[in-house]
Amino acid sequence: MTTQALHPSVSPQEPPRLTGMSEAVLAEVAARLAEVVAGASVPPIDLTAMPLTSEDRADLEQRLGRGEVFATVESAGRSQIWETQFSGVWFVRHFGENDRIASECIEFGAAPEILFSHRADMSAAARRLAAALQSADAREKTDH
Amino acid sequence: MPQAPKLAPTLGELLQERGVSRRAFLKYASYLSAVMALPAGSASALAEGLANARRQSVIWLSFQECTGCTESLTRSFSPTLESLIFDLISLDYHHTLQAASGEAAEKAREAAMAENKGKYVVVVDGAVPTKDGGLYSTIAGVSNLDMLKATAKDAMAVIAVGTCAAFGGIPKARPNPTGAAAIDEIITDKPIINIPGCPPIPEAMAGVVSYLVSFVKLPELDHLRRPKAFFGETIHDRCYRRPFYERGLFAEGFDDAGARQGWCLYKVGCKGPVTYNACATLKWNGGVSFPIQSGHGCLGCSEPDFWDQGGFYRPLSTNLRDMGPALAGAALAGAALGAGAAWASRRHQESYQREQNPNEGDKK
Amino acid sequence: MTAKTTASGVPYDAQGDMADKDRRDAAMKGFVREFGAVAAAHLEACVRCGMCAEACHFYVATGEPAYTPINKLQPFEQAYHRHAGPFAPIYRLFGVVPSVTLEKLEEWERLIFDACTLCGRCTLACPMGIDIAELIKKARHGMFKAGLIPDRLQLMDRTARAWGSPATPADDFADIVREVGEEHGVDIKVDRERADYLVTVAPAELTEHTKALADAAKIFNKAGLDWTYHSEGFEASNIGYLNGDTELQEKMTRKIIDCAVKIGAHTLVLPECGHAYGAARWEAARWYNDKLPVRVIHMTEFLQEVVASGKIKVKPVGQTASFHDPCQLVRRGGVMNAPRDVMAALGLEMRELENNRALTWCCGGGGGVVSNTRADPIRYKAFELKKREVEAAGADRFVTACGQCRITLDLGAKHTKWDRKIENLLELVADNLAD
Amino acid sequence: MTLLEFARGPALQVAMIIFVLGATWRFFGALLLPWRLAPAEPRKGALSPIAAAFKGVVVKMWPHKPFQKAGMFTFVNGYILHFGLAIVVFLFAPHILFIKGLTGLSWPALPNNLVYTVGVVTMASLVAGLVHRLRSPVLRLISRFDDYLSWLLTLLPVLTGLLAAAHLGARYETLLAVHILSICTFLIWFPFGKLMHAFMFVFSRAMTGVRMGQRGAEL
Repeated sequence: MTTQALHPSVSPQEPPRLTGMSEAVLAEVAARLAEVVAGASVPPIDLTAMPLTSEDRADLEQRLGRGEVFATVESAGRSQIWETQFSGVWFVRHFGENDRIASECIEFGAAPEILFSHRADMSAAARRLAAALQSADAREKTDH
Repeated sequence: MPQAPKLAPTLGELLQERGVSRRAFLKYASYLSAVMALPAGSASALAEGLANARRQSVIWLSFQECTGCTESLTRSFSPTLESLIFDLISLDYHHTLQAASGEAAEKAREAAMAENKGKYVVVVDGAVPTKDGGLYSTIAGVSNLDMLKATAKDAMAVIAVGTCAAFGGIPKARPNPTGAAAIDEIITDKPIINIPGCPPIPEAMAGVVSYLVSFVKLPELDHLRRPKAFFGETIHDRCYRRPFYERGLFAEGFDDAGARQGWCLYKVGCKGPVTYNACATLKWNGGVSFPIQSGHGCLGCSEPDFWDQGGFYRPLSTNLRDMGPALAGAALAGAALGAGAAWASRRHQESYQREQNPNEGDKK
Repeated sequence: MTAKTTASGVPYDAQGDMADKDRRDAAMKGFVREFGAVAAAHLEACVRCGMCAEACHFYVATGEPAYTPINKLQPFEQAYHRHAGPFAPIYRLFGVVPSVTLEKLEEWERLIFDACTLCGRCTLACPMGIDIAELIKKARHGMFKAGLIPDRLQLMDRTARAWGSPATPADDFADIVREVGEEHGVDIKVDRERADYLVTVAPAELTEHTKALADAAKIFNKAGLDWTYHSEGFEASNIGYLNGDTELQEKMTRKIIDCAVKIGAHTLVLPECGHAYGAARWEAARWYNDKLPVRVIHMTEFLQEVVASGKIKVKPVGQTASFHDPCQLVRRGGVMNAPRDVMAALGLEMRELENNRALTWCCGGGGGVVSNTRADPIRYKAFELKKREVEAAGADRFVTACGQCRITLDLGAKHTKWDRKIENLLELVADNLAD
Repeated sequence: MTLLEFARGPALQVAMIIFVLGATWRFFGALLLPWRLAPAEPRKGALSPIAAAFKGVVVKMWPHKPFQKAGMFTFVNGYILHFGLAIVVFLFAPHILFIKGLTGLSWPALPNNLVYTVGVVTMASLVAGLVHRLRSPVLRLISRFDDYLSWLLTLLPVLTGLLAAAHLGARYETLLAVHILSICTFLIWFPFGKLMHAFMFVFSRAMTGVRMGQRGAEL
């Protein structure tokens, strides 16, 4: 799976592929990271609808690089999340059907929101786990 | 927010039962906020809104149309992310999709209307014939016109899906034999959202419904009642072939060297510069491509009267009418008037001449 | 004939006792007759760029915007649009272009007569090729018909109509000429029944510069040509041409040309006069509906001919000289090299003025302006332009080939106490004939 | 009917009809007046009337030396304006397509970015021209309503065209419609004001060329 799928090449002679957009995005990333360090909470940068060429995307991804964390989330399709080589800068990529990239953004902070477990899910899980234990107990009892 | 009294479970609870985590909401929300260009950071708010919302009752009316809009919507709804849309709504009436038929179907519509009075959303695809009392299209003996009026009466909002519903579309194209009209020409006292396109982009339909469900308000609309999120920019603005336009590199035909090199399609009639839609960014068929990428100019299908804009293959800058004969006539008339004016002037001069020199006859 | 002024204080003269409306109508009718295709093409092409201002000696000398050549045409132009242009009926119907008022015509008299010498320098400057000088000449036709010309010019007009010359009655011509011949000891031919050359004269030659009559005779005799002056056609200056009196212009033109035909002349020689050349050489054919029955040349062209053909020989003068190009002869007449050829034959080393040949500055007195005393102040200012250039050229002698220019320059020199002699080419040749 | 449809449809049609009708009317109305050409014998060696007419048209393209100093701004700015307009009008791809749609004639276009630059220069030249007109006492005196209106109606299409190209101020189709409407006003005014010099200057120059050419005089 590459980002190329989003921007299939129509011709061997498209206009200059590196448009300078990646440079602009990187500058924005730097600015937001500085704000985060100063204690602010900053919104993510959404790459989905940006007029980036596939070269721009590759350039951006390559220059942000890979850091220490890589995660895959399986929920309503697959998602890939990794911390870039710059701590606090996260690359979040959601896939739709057929492994198509559905949305893509750069998030800032300790970890992207999607990695945290939601309180509602946790309480549901607690209930489920309790119920599962109860039924196991019951089975054990009947077994005796 | 229409909080139903304790009855129905929230969407969050509903999906919880099916093992769908809140991460799915968050993911869907971040996807939606991306395509709808919602303010950065609104994804979690949207996710919370969705999770706490009740299922929205939707009545889908199909009038003078080709079912292309429904096809478009359903084609995109294969499992995973976008399938959530069907979990968000309770599609209480839809010719093509509902199992019930005949009287049972009409009963379902009436029941939904009664149960959710003032809260249901009416989605319309197709234009409404208004000529001769609207007899050109009826369902179960009721004219489209009457059914629309009756159904919209107690609706919270009306969504006109597709160019036919939004602007009259092809049924309204000259000479418009059925007197086809757009929804907002008939319903004037309800909030109306137009999602034009022939067909509209599925994400636009899904996005608007989701927005409505979670925020219970209309998204920001343009002067044609189109959500700015999807119709805020032209195809041309976001077209990957735009650099060719600026550099003056144009395909002159569909099979020339320029076309093969992917040059701008302006000269072969692309209406991208005046067409507001998200095709160039969201694309079609799961992001595979869109018309310009496939080598054909934009037809401008999400714009009013796109069928009557002088031809799909005539460049945008050409005038709409054949002016040759009119201009030739004008040139002839101008020459005649000029000759007449000169003749009158000459006569003036001659009469002055005679007045001044009554004895001289033939001098110029 | 008392001087009148318009409400805005502009002096003007008016002749005859027409009612205001009749006077205005007469001007309009006079204008309308002039609007042929050529005038129309010119009037339709102006873009109001103002380039003509910088070409006009009166504007440049005074800095007065009203002297911008195209501005002098305003009533004429307005009349065109209201009475003759392609949209005239519509403009009249809806009052888009108002009628030209008498007041406006009176105000413009000064600009059309006093402040224009018809020198045509503006024509050369116009990027649209509008012949402004020609249009002003046409405008004068209407002004004359309305009796709106300076009294001084009107006076000359009446004299010319009565005498056939503004200088002297035709009856006296032969006597004057004979006297001059005796005075200078030259055999002057006059009133011969047949001759190859009919030689004509300018008013100044009958009054201040009579020597010129003898000079011409000397040269014709020396060249051994068959020539004569003639009482029936002697006056080449054409006051009708300057005043806008077409009737008189025709009369004056016919007099000399018909006389030339009558005596069987093949060539009509015009005197050293600028506008005589314009009238007889370039406009006379108007009245003959075809090419003229006789060859018409200027004295300067004649001098060139006889010098080049060797019919006369001249002694070298051996000095430096500047030449003032008379507008009607050079810029508007196309006689550019003849005077220079003759001066070269005289061994004069040319010190050209900064603006020479077609681009010369007008003397400031052409088009009747020198006779129109009302224009004296601006004429003297315009003279300064010429004076400056002559001084800058620094030549020994200052020569011209037009009696009118010479008078204007003399007046200017006198007015500014400028110690320069202005000479005529004819005289220079006559004084330096080799034996 | 949207504004753009109105502009591209009836407005443009009416404007072009008025333009053609008015221009031919004025053209013939002026040139079918009596031709009084002086039949004088031309100077020996003078140019033929056709050559003189041609010379008249060409010679007037640049001022004689004595007029260059005072007229340099007018000439240079005039050339910038006219070349700018010509480039913008005739070498911009959408315009060529418009002309092709009308006449079937077509030729290569310049890159749009270059045309935009020329458009900006043309605008600057128009503004400079107006400033010059307002500052010169001569020009103030001889200028009329026509001069200012023609200036404005020439400026507007350039301005709206640039705005449309830059998508500034409104939606593109509104800008395009306004651009076309501004061209409509230009076309409608063209036959009635000094813009007509675009056709008449040839005849004016040629006629003076013939008159002076016959005399062997300079133009």
